[in-house]
Parts: sequence; structure tokens; C-alpha cells
Amino acid sequence: MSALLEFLKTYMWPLIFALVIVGVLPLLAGYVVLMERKVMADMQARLGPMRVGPHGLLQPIADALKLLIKEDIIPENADKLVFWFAPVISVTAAMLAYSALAIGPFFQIAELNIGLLFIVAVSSMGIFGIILGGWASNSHYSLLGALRSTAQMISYETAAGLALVGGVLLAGTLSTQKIVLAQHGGTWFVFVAPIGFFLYLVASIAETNRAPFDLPEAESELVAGYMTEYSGFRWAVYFLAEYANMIVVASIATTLFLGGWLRPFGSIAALDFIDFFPPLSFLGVAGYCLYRTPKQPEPIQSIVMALFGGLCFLLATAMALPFVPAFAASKPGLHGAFWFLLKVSLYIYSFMWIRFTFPRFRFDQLMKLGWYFMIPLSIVNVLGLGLYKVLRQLQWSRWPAFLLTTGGTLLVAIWLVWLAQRKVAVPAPVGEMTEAEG
Amino acid sequence: MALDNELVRRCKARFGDKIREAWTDRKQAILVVDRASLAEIAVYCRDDESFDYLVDLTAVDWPKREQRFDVVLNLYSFKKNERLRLKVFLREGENCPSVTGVWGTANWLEREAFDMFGIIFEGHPNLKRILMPDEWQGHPLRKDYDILTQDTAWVRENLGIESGQ
Amino acid sequence: MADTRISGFPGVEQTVLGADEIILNMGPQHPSTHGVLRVKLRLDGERIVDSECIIGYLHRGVEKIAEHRSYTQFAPYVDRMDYVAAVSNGLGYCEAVEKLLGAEAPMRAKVVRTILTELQRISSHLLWLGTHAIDIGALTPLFYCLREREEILKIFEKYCGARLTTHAFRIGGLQYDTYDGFEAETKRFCLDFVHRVDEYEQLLTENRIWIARTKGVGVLSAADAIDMGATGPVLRGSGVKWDIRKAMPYAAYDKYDFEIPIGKNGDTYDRYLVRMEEMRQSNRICLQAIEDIPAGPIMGKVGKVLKPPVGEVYHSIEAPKGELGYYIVSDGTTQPYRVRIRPPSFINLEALDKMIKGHLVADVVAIIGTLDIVLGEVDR
Amino acid sequence: MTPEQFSQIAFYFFAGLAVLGAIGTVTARNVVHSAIFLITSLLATAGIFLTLGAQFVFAVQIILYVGGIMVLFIFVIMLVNLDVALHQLQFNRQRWVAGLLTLVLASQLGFAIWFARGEGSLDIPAGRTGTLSPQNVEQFGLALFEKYALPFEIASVLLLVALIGAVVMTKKRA
Repeated sequence: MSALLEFLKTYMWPLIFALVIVGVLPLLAGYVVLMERKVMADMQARLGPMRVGPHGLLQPIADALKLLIKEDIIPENADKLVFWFAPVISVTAAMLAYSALAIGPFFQIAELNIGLLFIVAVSSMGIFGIILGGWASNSHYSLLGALRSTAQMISYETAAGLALVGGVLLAGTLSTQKIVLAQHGGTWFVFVAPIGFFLYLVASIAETNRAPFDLPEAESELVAGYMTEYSGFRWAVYFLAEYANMIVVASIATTLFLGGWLRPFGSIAALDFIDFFPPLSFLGVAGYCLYRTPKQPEPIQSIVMALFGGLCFLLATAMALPFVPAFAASKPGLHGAFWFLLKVSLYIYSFMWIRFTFPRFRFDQLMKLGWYFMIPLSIVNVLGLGLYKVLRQLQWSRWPAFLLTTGGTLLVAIWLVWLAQRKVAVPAPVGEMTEAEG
Repeated sequence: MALDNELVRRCKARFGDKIREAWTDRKQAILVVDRASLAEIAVYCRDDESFDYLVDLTAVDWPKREQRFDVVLNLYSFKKNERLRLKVFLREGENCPSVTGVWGTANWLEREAFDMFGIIFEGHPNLKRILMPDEWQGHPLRKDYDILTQDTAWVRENLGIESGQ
Repeated sequence: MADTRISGFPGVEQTVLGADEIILNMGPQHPSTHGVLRVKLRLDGERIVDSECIIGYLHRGVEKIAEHRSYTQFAPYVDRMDYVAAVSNGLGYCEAVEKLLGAEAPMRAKVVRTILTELQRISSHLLWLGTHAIDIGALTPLFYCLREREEILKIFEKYCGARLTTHAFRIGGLQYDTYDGFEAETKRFCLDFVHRVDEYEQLLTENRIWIARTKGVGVLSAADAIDMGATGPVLRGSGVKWDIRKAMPYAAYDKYDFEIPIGKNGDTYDRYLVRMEEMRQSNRICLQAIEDIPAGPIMGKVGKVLKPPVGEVYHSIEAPKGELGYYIVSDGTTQPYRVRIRPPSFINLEALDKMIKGHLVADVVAIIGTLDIVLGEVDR
Repeated sequence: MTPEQFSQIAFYFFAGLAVLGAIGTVTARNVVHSAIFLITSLLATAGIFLTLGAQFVFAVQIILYVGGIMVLFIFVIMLVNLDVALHQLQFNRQRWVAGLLTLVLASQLGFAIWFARGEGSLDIPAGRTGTLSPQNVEQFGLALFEKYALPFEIASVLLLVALIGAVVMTKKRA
């Protein structure tokens, strides 16, 4: 008994955090979907979901319920066990990655020495869910989706990994906590390694299978790619994995390049008033909700709106808590989580923005971009950042070192673009391309 | 309304009897050509008279006539901005030479004529039904195929219902 | 070893890697075959070795129905062929029957017909642009396109009460005169639309991905296009300057000033540019026509019961998709003896097999999109 | 439950999983199932690394073997014919040779364990797990790039040669 108590004492907070993540993540993913639909609607001159709850606020819950009670269809010739297992692999890998992510200095399940490496390793396993699911469906669309997905993941994971290496090089550690702390007081790594950040942004879009790199599930070509034969709950699990992965890559980027949970201008005391931003922003949302409450068409919608306003008000209170001297210690935890999630949201917003703006790449173009541009550039980027680090150790001041390395990398990037351009200029006749690439 | 213009004269000079009839209908020149020499005349029309665009190929069923089917080719010349209609009369069971080698378009158009009228185009590379199901019995646009007729057996077998009507 | 679980088709050859060629059935239910088109693709990896179009899933026997309806009764049926450009279908049919009767619509009717048909061309092209963009993965243009299309459909609705299958014209003229404010609304739309096209072009024309996806894809040379009987923007994209509105003017097109845009390379990108420019030109025609709708009757002298003299006629118009022709044979009764419809989509689609060979699966949807087919018209 | 007990349970769990996975790999009829078993086995091995405190090796094992090599395996499996394996004999006629070989190997291993018993070389003392420094990534890096820099570079060059060789071999002659 005492052993159990001991065990619980050691692992209480990690267990609680893990439960919170497992419980909240599906909800969060649902609301990311809602956010996406709203953003999309906004960009496309429409309103988006408006019916379920005020401004569609309950739409994710309705969708989840609908998916849960839908008929679960397994194709006749499918490999049933693998078919059943594949989505679970995907979502497990995605969720496992959260165990090393630090959402604020306190909210972290396990502080690992190899934190970032662990996240990359674990989330790289999610690909198996896609391949096996696509294979087990025994459908050509699914299989093609799975094959595309595999090739794409392998190509872009290399680029993403190398982009991360650049950031890790600057931090000198793999632990998520220490990476963030390395940016404290100094500059966020995005300002030191803008090209690395850009590379990671592109590669992470490709890794999460989002437009313009959403080839594995390109609905206009492969119907739904590896998910074609999935329906109902299993499909929902895939969907959850996809959005969870989005949050994972956004969190990695936030940790490594955007200063994690650090406040903007955290080291400048004169700008401390930014600390008032978290409570005030929630207060603003709460006020708006309460203002809109009487204007809802249905009484039930008014109630939901009021409840949502109340929730925001509670959050505002929580955010204001650190200003009470007795609870001042809670500031890094609460505000850290706020800033972290805000940055993650902005990163995801950029995903959405890109998705609704660009057409989709073709598969060979995607591969070319990956191998001819992303990977060479990310290698050069690592070299550049290494040089930066050496120059800094040689007592160079920041700007010359930054301009030299980033400028050099940029020149390489331009050169690579020029190379690609030159190749496009003389397109091979279609018939011969088969030979050259086969 | 017999037609006697430059084009017809040239054709007649070259092909003689193979041009069976020529007339205009609502300002449109119509040539009826011999069945066997359709391909030859088609090549001539395309190359020498520059009717390089086969607008349409279809058929009309006249069950009371001795030569039951008209195969109608609508041609157009980009150069002259002019249309020409070629016709071939066919008896029931007679084949029509294919013009797929002359105009690429004819491929599907002949398949459609085969599908709808049951006219066999000799030399067509892939003459099979195009709009109706492959196993369908009967050719719907023939006049003796009533509008309410259907291939009941096919419907029962493939759609699992008694009647499509 | 040839028939495996994955390919499942006997006689499928093996390639170098020992990987089979697979057969992929695209359609009849597929998000981007624009209806119930089925394309059977033989793939080596993702490259198309061979393909075959299988159509007819939407065959309703329109031509057979025509033989059992009177000339007037059949008119609404043609709207159901190219259902995104019903007005153009109606115009072609009405003019063909008028030609058969030897009648002519009065000038006012002709001008209104021209305006409505050009609006219909814009709306058809808008729908094409939106869906084509979605096929290639750009989600947003569709909604902008639908926004403008909605304005056109509103004009149609106000004019004749229907939005899609309008049956806007009657043989011999029009049933309805223009409503109050027709000119003003159309003009407002046209003046606004000029900027809208620029907006769409901003989203796509210079976009690197868009160019990469469309340039050099689905090339159809001018000679091939003529051989395959391609018409409309597909033919013009290949560089043949031919438009029935100019070559054999009908309705009131000879009165208006407009250009025929053509492409150079005959690829998907050129066809895209051609259609974009066509929208501008249609807009230009509308603006010219709306300025000066002549007064007068809207119905020509045709009897209540149409009984065309014995004979046959072929009349074609430049529908949004290409040459839409009606070949009507009359035996002197009130019902047409034979109505043959030359559907532009059907014949343009014939070129598909030729265009997709050697391309990737992703290009297939781009090429189907660029052909701008409507299955209602392909299958009739 | 002490951490030692905990890590022992973890060790036996992972070890059992690894063995089961390995058995599954050779007995499964379906190649994809075999691959899944192999992945399980590799993951379990990674887990054993973790119980030993070798976090870096754990991560690298997953990234390289599971995330990289196995993905390629499955990729290739999907590209080539699957039915062939299904119709082939699962265990072919060399089973006596194989059995003999297994016996020889097992006896070797048994002898090694027997003779080494008690001398500490194979005996992992309890509590050893925690002794590896949590900074083992740094240690790893330092060892690799200082002490073993030359072997490391030689290995890299060797891999590079293999890589180029593979590219040259697969590239069709013009």
C-alpha cells in the first residue's frame, strides 16, 4: 500500500497532466476544426457553421456525437485486424508526443533529457497508422494514398528534422524546457534562424498532410486517400490524429523557434504591461459574449452564449490571479500556458491561411521540392547556424554574424530556386518523362 | 432542289456515279454518296476540299424506306467557313465503312450510332456500345423500338428491379 | 504472377521493379469527375499507361424523347442536358427550329437572347473556374465564383422564374419581356464583374503552384484538336481562332464588338486563360447589348401549332463548352422526326484519353476539369 | 513498488514483447503482418534501451529502425507482389539444417552464460539503471566526436559510399 502511495506521490502530476491531455485533446482538436471552418468561411465570404449553438460553438460536439453513432463499415476484403488497429496507432503516436511537450514551465508530463528527439521519434510512428490503414483497406485509392504518404513523410521528415537540428544547435540541448530557457533573455530562435523556421513551417505542413501538400488525402484525386474506406468512429480517430499532429508540430515550432511559453519582450521590464494582455483578452471575449447573449435567436443559444462568456470570465480571473500578491508564484504557469497556446494557435492559423490560398502540388513536384530544395537548403541551414555559433564564440557581435550566415543561406536558397527554375524552363516531353523518372 | 455548284461539280468530275444525289435544304449542301466509297470521298473532302472538321456523325432511321438508314456526316471547313453534309444510305444489315481513320472524332460518334441504331461500321477499332450498357439488347433510336421498350432482362439482372419505368 | 490481390486484373503486365500495373477505376462516383464519368486508368505507379472513358450513366434518351414530343414540348428537355448552361441549350434549339420553320425572331428578342446567353456563358465559366480550382486544390476561388454566379442566377430568376433549367426562350422569340430594372441590374452586375475577374486572376494566374500544375499539362495541338473535333475554349486554347459567334453569327452577335481569345500551347493553363478572357469578352458583349435593346415585339410570326415543312436542318451555336449543334429532321408533322444533338462536352471528352496518356493521376483531374464537361450533356 | 522493481517489470515486459514479436515475424504468413511484428519487436528493444537509461539510443532506435527502415520495408512490400508469399511454403525443406544451426547457436549462448555466471560481466546488478548520467546525450556526442571521431568519420564515409553505390546501381543507363 505504501509502495502504491509512494508511486502515486512520484507520478501524481504527470498522471494528472496525462489525463488532462487525453481528455482535453479531442475537444481541442474539435475546436481547431471549428476554428478552421470559421477561418475558411471568413476567407471565402461566408459564415461557416452557425446553427449548432451560437456561432456554431457546439458544432464540434455535435459532429463528434454524429461520428460516434454512425455505422461502422469495414470493407469485405479488408485486413480486419490491421484495419481496426491502424487509426489507433496514428492517434497513439500523436498523443504520446505530448508527453514531452512543455506547455508552460509546469505543465509537462515528463521532462526528458532527449525531449525533442523523443517527440520526433514518437510522432514519426504515426505514419504507420496511415500506411497500414491504407494497405488494410484493400482499395486502390487507399493504397495510392498510403504510398504517397510514405514517400512524402520520409522526404519531408528529413527536412523537418534537419530544420530542428538547426534550432537544437542554437539551444545546445534537446530538453524542451531548456530550449525555451535558452531563448529567455535573448532572442527567439526565429529571429536567429528565420530560414530554419521557414523550412520547418513548410516541412511541418507536409508532414501533417495539409494543403498544399495534402496529397495522401487529396480529395479531388484520391477521394480521401488512405481514409477512403474509413467511416464513423475510426474515421474520427484518424481525423483526431491529424489535428493532434498539427498541434504537435505547432508546439514543436513554438518551443524551438517562437520562444515557447515566454512572453513577447519578456526581458524588457518597461514592457511589463504586456502581462495584462492575457486577462484583458479573455475579459474582452467574455464581454463580447455577454453583449451578444440577448441577441441570440433561440433562448438555448443565449444560455450557451452566456455560459461561454462565463467560462471566458473565469479564465480571465485565472489569468488575473498572478496579480494578487499571494498567488504571484502562479504567474509563469498560467501566463506561460496562455502564451504558449496563443503561439500554437497563430502557427495553426498560418497553416489554415496557406491551405485556403494555394492549389495543391502534384506528387512529382512535391518530391522535387522536397529533395531538390528543402533538404539541400536545410543542410546548408544547419551549416550556417553552426557557423553562427562559432562566430559568436569568437566574440563576433550578433548582427554581423546573423547577416553573414542568414545571408549566405538565403543566397543558397535563391540559387536552388534558380536551378529549379532552369529545369522547369525545358520541360521534358511527356512520353520521355516516364523513362527518365521510372 | 438539285444542286449544281462548284463543289458538286468538282466532286462529280472526280467521283462520277459515286455521288448519288446532291441537293440543298435550307441553304445547306447535301451530298448522298455511295456506301462503298465513303472513306475515299471523306479523305478527298478532308484533304482537297479542306473539310477538316467532322462536326457530327449520326444516323436517321426510315423503316418504310428500302434503304432504311441514313448515316449523316456534318462537315465543316475552317478555311472556307462552310458546312457540307454527306449522307450514306444503308439497307438493313448493310455495313457502313468507318471514317475513324479520316477524323479522330468519328470514333465515339460511330460508337454512338452503333449503339443507338445498330449500324456496324466496318474498320472501327473498338465498336462497342457507348451510352447504353454493354449487354443491352436492342437499339433505342430505331423507330421500331418503342419509347417504353426496355431490356427487361437486363434491368432485372443488373438493377434488381422489375422495371425501369 | 500477373493476377494479384492488388491488381486483380488478368493480363496486367509486370514492370521492372516487379510491381504490377494497377487498374484504378476513377468514378462513376468520384469527387472530381464532374458527375458520373468513369475513367478506367491503367497505372504504372501513378503514371497513366492507358485509359478508357466509360460513359452513359446519365443517359436519359433525350433524342428518343424528342421524337415523341411536339417541337414546343421538347424545348424544356434541352435545358436538362448542359444543366449549368440551360439558356444556351435553349437558344440553340429555338434557333434551329426557327431555321427549320423559316421564321425569325424579332430584333428585341434576339438582343435579349444574346444578353441572357452571354450571362449564362459567364455563369458556366464561373462554375468551371471554381470546380477546376478545387480539382487542383485551391479551395477558395469556388466561393467567389459562386458569389458572382448567384447574381446572374438572380437575374434569370427575375426574368423567367427559374434559376437553373430556365427554359427562357420560346420558338419564335421570347415568352416574357424583360422585367423592370433588368437593364439596370444587368449593367450593375457587368460593371462590377470586370473587377471580379481580375480578383480571380490575382488568386491563380501568377500563382507558382497553379502554373506548375497547369502548364504543359494535357497538351492538345491545334491539328489534334481539329482532328478530335474539339470545340469551344478547348479548340481556342490550342490556338485555333474559331468561334461560331464570329464565323456564322446567330442571334444578335454580328452587332457587337468582341475579341476571340486564343492560347498558344494548347495546355491547361492556356485554356484557363482563354476562358478567363472569354468571361471578360462576354461581359463586354453584355455591356454593349444592354445599352441599346431595341423596342418592338418579342415574338415572331409562328403559329400556335408548329408544323415545319419536310426537310432537315443543322444549326449550331457557340455554347460555353463549344459547338452545340441541333440536327433536326422534319417529316412535316408536329413532332420532329429526328433530333440529333451534337453535344460539345461529349466530343471534347473524347480527347481525354489522348490528353492524359503519360500524365499522373493528379493531372487527370486537372485535364477533366479543363475540358469542362457536364455529364448531363455527355450522356444526354 | 521501488523504482528497481518497476524497471525490472518494464524489462521483462519489453523483453517478452521483443521475443513474441520476433516469433511473430517469422511465423506470420502475411508479409505485412510480419512487418508489424518486426516493428513491435524493434519497439520493445527500444523500450529495453529506455529501461537501461540509454535515452538517446532509444530515440535513435525508434527514429531510424521504426520510423525509417521499417517504413521503407512496408513501402517496398506494398509495391511488390503479396500473393506470392501467401502461396509459398512457410517453412521450406532446410528445416533440419536450420534446426541444427539453432541448436549450435543456442548451446554457444548457453555456455557463454554458464561460464560468465557470477563474474559480473553479464550480470546486470539491480539499481544500475539509474547510474547513467541524465546528460547522456552530451556524453554520447562528446564520445562520438572526440574519442571516436576517426571511426565515426570512417563509418560515415562508408555509408556515403554505399549510398552513392545504391544510386549508381539503380539509375538506368542512358
